[in-house]
Amino acid sequence: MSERILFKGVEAVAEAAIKAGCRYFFGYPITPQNETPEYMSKRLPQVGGVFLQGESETASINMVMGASAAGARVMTTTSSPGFSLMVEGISYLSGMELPCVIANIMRGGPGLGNIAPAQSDYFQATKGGGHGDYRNIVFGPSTVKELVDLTVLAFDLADKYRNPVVLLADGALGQMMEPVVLPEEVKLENLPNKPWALTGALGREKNLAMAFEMVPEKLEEINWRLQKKYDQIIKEEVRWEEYYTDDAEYIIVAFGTSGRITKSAVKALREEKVPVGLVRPITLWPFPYGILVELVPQVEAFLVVEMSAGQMVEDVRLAVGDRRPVFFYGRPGGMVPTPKDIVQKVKETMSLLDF
Amino acid sequence: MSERILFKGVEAVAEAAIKAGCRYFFGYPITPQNETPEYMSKRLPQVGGVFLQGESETASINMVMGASAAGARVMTTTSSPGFSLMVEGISYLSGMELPCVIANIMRGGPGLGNIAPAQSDYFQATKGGGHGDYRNIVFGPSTVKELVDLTVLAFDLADKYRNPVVLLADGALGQMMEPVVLPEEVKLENLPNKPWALTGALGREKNLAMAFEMVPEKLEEINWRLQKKYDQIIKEEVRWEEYYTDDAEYIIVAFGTSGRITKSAVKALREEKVPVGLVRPITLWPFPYGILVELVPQVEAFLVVEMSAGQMVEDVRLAVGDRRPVFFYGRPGGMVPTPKDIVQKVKETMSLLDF
Amino acid sequence: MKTIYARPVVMEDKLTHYCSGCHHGISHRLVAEAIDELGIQGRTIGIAPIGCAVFIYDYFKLDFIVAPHGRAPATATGIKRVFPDRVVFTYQGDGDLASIGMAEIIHAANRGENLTTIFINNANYGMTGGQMAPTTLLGQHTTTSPYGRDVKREGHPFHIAELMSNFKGVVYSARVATYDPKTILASKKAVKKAFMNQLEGKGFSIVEFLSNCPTNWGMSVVESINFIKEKMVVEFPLGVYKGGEE
Amino acid sequence: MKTIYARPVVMEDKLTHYCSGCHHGISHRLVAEAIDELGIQGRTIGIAPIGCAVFIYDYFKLDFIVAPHGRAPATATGIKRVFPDRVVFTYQGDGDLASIGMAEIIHAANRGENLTTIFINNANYGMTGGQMAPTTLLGQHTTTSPYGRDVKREGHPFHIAELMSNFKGVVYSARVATYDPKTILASKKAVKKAFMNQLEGKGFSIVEFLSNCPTNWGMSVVESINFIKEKMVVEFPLGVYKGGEE
Amino acid sequence: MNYEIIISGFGGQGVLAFGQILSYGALKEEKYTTWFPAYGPEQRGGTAYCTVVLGDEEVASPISSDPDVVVVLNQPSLDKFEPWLKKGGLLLVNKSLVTRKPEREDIKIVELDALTMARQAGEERASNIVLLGRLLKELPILSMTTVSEILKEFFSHRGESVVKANQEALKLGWESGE
Amino acid sequence: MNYEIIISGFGGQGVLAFGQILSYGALKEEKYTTWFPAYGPEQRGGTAYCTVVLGDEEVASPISSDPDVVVVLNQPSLDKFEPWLKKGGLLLVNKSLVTRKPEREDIKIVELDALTMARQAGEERASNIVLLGRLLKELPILSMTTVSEILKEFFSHRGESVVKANQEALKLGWESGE
Amino acid sequence: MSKLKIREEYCKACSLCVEVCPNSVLGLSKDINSRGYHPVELLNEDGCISCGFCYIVCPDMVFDVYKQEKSEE
Amino acid sequence: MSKLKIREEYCKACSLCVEVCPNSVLGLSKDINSRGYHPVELLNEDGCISCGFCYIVCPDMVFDVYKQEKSEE
Ligand SMILES: Cc1ncc(C[n+]2csc(CCOP(=O)(O)OP(=O)(O)O)c2C)c(N)n1
Ligand SMILES: Cc1ncc(C[n+]2csc(CCOP(=O)(O)OP(=O)(O)O)c2C)c(N)n1
Ligand code: SF4
Ligand code: SF4
Ligand code: SF4
Ligand code: SF4
Ligand code: SF4
Ligand code: SF4
Ligand SMILES: [Mg+2]
Ligand SMILES: [Mg+2]
Repeated sequence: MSERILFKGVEAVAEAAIKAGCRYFFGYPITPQNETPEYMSKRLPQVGGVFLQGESETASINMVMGASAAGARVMTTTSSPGFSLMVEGISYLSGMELPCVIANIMRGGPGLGNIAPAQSDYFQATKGGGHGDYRNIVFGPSTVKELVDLTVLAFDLADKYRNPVVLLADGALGQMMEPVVLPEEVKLENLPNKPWALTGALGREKNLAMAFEMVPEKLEEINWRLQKKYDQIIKEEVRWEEYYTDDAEYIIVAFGTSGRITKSAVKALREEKVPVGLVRPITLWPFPYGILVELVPQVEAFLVVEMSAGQMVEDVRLAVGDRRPVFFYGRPGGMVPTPKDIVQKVKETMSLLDF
Repeated sequence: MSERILFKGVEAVAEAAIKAGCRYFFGYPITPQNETPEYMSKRLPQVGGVFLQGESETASINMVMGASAAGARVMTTTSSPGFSLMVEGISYLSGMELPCVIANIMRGGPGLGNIAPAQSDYFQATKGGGHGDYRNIVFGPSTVKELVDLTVLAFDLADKYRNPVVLLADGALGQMMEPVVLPEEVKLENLPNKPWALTGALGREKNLAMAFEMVPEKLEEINWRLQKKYDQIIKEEVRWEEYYTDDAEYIIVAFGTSGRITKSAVKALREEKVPVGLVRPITLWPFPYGILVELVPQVEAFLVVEMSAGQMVEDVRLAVGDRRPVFFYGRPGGMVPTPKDIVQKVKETMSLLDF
Repeated sequence: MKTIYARPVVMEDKLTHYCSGCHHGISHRLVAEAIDELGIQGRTIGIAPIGCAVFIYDYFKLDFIVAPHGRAPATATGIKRVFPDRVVFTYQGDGDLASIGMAEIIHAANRGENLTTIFINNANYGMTGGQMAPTTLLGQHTTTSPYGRDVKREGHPFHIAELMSNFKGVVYSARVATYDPKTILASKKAVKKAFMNQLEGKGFSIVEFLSNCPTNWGMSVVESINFIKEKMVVEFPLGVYKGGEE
Repeated sequence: MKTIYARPVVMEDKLTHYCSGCHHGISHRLVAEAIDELGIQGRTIGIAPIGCAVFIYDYFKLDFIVAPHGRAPATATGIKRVFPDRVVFTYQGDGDLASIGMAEIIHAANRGENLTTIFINNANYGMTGGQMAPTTLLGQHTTTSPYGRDVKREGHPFHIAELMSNFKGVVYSARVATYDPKTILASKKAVKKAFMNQLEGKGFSIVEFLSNCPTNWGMSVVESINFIKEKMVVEFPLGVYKGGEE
Repeated sequence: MNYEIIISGFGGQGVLAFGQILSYGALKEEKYTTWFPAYGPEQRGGTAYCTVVLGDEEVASPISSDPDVVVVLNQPSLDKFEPWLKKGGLLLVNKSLVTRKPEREDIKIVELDALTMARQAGEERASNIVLLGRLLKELPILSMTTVSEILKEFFSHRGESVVKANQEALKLGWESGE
Repeated sequence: MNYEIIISGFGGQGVLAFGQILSYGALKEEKYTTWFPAYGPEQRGGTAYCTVVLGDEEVASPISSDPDVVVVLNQPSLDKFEPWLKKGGLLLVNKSLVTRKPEREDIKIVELDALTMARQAGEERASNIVLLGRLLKELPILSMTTVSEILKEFFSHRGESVVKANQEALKLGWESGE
Repeated sequence: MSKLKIREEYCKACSLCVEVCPNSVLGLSKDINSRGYHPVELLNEDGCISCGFCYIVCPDMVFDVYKQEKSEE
Repeated sequence: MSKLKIREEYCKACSLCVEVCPNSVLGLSKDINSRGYHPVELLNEDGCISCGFCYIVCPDMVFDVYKQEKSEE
């Protein structure tokens, strides 16, 4: 086993990317993720890579597009307003089927908002911030360790499916330090072959990267092909963690930072013999509807905890329907719920149900 | 009654805006809505207004922000990729509570896609293309007449709620011509008073327009205030049309162009005594969940028809839950379903159900 | 028989979609001739703009990417940083480069990205039906300047070749035209130079073409050529603004 | 006792959030003095940037809007087009104006929008912790140019005052500094001129301030002032680049 | 009842104008109507077409997959739209640019040498209007007076002689069915 | 068992470093740990604080509303965090910059004139480390050896004398509890 | 073999070549190509001096131009 | 009334005024303001010539500067 190192989230994501073979980074400063580009600006030149600060998030995502089209593993990171500036590019990247990894270290919104941790870009990441029928794989890491692991996986899945992958974390995870074990660095020569890449059409047919088809019949076909890919991803890539769900009669659903905080709440409640459990979606898209559906029979109620005014709760409602009450506890604007807050909310809602 | 005039959708929206007192237009060309800025560039100077072609959609939405902050009725129009470039600004506008009207005349996506009619920006418009917890009122007009009426209403509601309002139409509605009766032109002096506007702090406390609050506790409060406003809008502004729903045992849900096409399908099916009906959401946000819930008991199944790979269908499923099957018929990439297509889909799905 | 002129090898044998008499086709061919003559077909990568030339990928036997409107220089930067030894060029219209893409072109130029940019100034937005461009002449009527471009409302036309020559990262900036054999042959030299600079690792090169758009100008092809000769050249003088020495 | 200097009336009586010795405060005061002296407090509207000066709205008794990062010139345009008789100004940092907002500032300038822009060049991104800006000097170490800005990778520093002077719509473009009483008094004239031009309906005016950022430069206040005097002024010569005559 | 009419031909043959004239006529006669162009890539160079619905019912679908009338001005249009025509519908063919005979037997077919008739009316470009005249003769969708007035408004900016020629073309078309 | 520790003071008093040193120590002792700073607007000028969780269980919540230990280096911190402390928890107070006495009676309170002791150790800025030393004495969360080594790594870039002074401060803090 | 190879199908009848030909040996044909244009034609083979102006100005790459080698004369 | 009004609470002790004062009559106080800074103080009222340099360079608008009117002298 490799060494454990204490790492800040936003630096760990950078080092993990390098371990995954990422050699190109284009991004624009924004709190609370400045340490990622800063780290990359130091490290990439050391490993023969390129760090370039784009003149904006718009430029950065389009630089990512170029590097990805050239076949490289490439990444950008940003925070909420910056992600909004990238959605045109992300729609293009998705349509072009270009792999890349984009981290959004979310902060309070809307607008300039503030720099405190938030989860209010869930809709934007999972339902299409950009235009058109596209989907990105969206991970919701909850610890620095998981952030590292998912970063590596993100690069692999991006290449596998030729699709952008979004790491949807928040300022709390970004700014915290935790011990991690870094993965082995992949050998660049072992990275997937990309026959579609733009390398210069030497001795082969030309390659085109575009999200463009004037003939509706053909663009429809392209869209159905994309949808088929998305269906495959739904089938194969759904990930979640269960915590005390076995005998739970009350399920909390929460991801990322609020997910791990909820764990403490569940532990505390279990100590009081309250039969709660946690489902923590790891992939936010594809969303783990299935496990929630499975749990419905054994469960009296669901509670969704988000650092937002309520977004993922829609997906939980989609899974649960009207078969069980779905409560919501949200803290928008950069507030982080405490385990105590959550415990209280659970008790409150349980009392409504005569638990 | 005023005169009926034959109007192209994308020109009608412009003239309706002028009738509603809009004197400022900032926008960037993009097919299939070029006629709107073109029309405005001709007409606005005639009525003492200002047309300015922004250097981009990004600039345009920020010009809109300025004019709106100054208290003017102001509008921009665009199509899908352009809307993506506006979402940062829209998140700001929403957070600042600045009224404005934004039309997205949707085209095939993702990416550059094509210029044919589509409805695949439903998620983007209704669930937040931008970051943070915000909502815009979203209208889905289906005829040029309705486009005119909703444009006027859009300006009124924007001012009433101090919120951006989105007109979500598609290239088909934009490019078609239909007779309309234009509303009376409002007198500018009768427009709502805006004490919050930036006019120069002469003899009063200064006014600030911003979507910014560093202290999480305060930003949370702002967010809950916004949510309260959204709740009020949900209570007061949901709009939809019902067509043959009274005795329907099978309900099709479709909006905008696919909504009106579905009407023809319903008519045809009714002629064959098939008991179908149509619910056509007019506000896409707030979505008319209520009517669908009400219809569940009388209905065997729902079918959602969209010019996309399936987006509004999620909202229908949210309303219907698992109580009834919700089928989907979609045409992404710029394809327009015909009444015949829809009739066939209805029959197909009915046969599954042993209707 | 000796071949004097033949369709460039790097071009596909295809009918273009351009309107009759549109100069985009000439600029395409000049790019193709440069690629042929420099023998760089197998290592050249193009970035298509959003504009009438969006289909350029269809006419060249080259790898191509269609970048979002205005962002070609950023996309090109991404490719070039991965493959410093490939030849990367953007081909952009005046709406694409000088309006929505202003930040991207200026920053790529200022960074001295080792790229070549072909810039088509046809004083309007061709693809979307003739709206005003940053390069539209004062008084020129377009579909969004129906009363003529007014300096008070829209300012003066942008002079890209001159603007670019301000940046130290730019090694070559020239404005050319293609309205007769002489100007076309001069343009050819400029294009070749712009590619050669890249091969020599010198930095950013740009060639601005004064181009026509008979369709949206509402002119015959001949009238459109006269418009360039009589009006555009006056506002936008031809010449090498940077890097002409040697 | 006669009042020689007093806190400008248009300023709120408030402690600023700026770091000790940061020149942003001086620039603020110069703007305030111009507004006081021109008697335009009741009809002036400000656009705050995203950057350390985002809080500027807190320090002035003026209507203010906080525009998205870099978009202040577009927002200002929107306001000014509604109220041509109000005085509208933007106050922007070098990340805001010269990086992400390059397209907006250039287009506003080229249109000759009748606006005033105060541009704070402190050679880095102050608010986000000292990253490289387009104006960062060659060799300067920042958190995203840890090995020093390299002309090969990042190009030369941007010269905004010079660049702006290229546009016909710009009537005034000057670069000033605030490192001693003399430069401050000269700056004051420049700021006033930039506002007077607007009052006279002349067009776009911009004043570039060479400013310090002791915090992120990792310097004492005195060192930061020496850096401006010894390094920045050499790269960015002070002076009036346009509109200095009369 | 509503009529659903598809008009199709090369860009430049005036198929969009044909449709607009119908819609303006409907407006004048206080009917409901929708004019819907195929504005896609077909526009440049290739085949252009539009759908007009008009009649006394509010228009639901602006497009049709089984129109009552199809007017084709060139060969590709015949190939594309002949199969769409509703049983018993009317197919109006511009023989001048169509090389083959229509194949269906369950429809009414009218073929016209519209180009020759247009020349006869003094305006080469008025083939579309010739066909329009014949359409009015075949089906009572609008009155000749209405359409004649519309032509006047529609072409007035191109001068009186063009208006006259088009009105003549309309008449020739009508009379060809007598 | 895990300890949840909040350290709070002015920016510049080394509260973030205090926490990091704990976390590095935990790492060295192969414990689980999380260091979480309040990185909001408090950073500039105002009060800064961080939460450290460490122990032998995987860390769930990185924040705590009822910490086991609260270390306060200035008055506002005492006001803010005294009420949070878990019943029976440890409140460590830097008397040098705190003007009032803690009020709760259900907790253990340790007050230290950390500034004076830091000066004594030869490094004015080492108040935080003095408090750290005492914390280790009060609770067996980490060994002195571990932390002493961490200090060496942590301050090595500032020279040996700074390291030594901090190690001394640590010791003085520890000894103050003997 | 002719001095000009003419890709008639690509010609859009813009006349640029016709106007520029120094010997006026090009004209537009009465025929129509499949895109509906009257394509260019070489009216007088002998008059063509293989100067290539037509190639140079043609936006549609309709021409290849050949010259009789000395030996062929 | 003093020649200087000093808003001590606003002072951030940057010393810019101290360095620029031609008569060196400004210094930083031993006291601490509520933001933790040693604020500026006028060490010698008489030495102040009301030149205003301190006002001019102060980024925090700490000063107002007054001058004795002739009549007051
Ligand atoms: C983000 C975005 N905005 C707008 C458009 C629509 N659009 C397509 S091409 C174009 C302008 C084309 O003009 P130009 O760049 O001058 O090229 P030309 O056609 O004149 O050669 C525009 C605005 C788009 N595709 N994407
Ligand atoms: C779209 C977007 N991108 C990035 C940021 C983060 N951000 C805030 S201020 C700033 C740069 C500030 O630098 P500058 O404009 O030079 O102002 P200074 O603080 O140096 O005065 C950045 C990148 C943001 N708020 N929004
Ligand atoms: S629209 Fe203009 S620029 Fe585009 S192909 Fe036609 S003539 Fe050329
Ligand atoms: S970070 Fe720099 S620019 Fe910002 S307030 Fe501090 S010194 Fe001034
Ligand atoms: S080669 Fe010269 S002479 Fe011959 S046809 Fe062409 S232009 Fe005319
Ligand atoms: S220049 Fe080319 S396209 Fe034009 S007429 Fe001549 S051959 Fe045809
Ligand atoms: S006014 Fe002049 S002399 Fe008096 S304290 Fe200020 S700088 Fe010194
Ligand atoms: S210049 Fe101002 S802030 Fe600085 S020390 Fe003097 S009074 Fe204080
Ligand atoms: Mg153009
Ligand atoms: Mg700066």
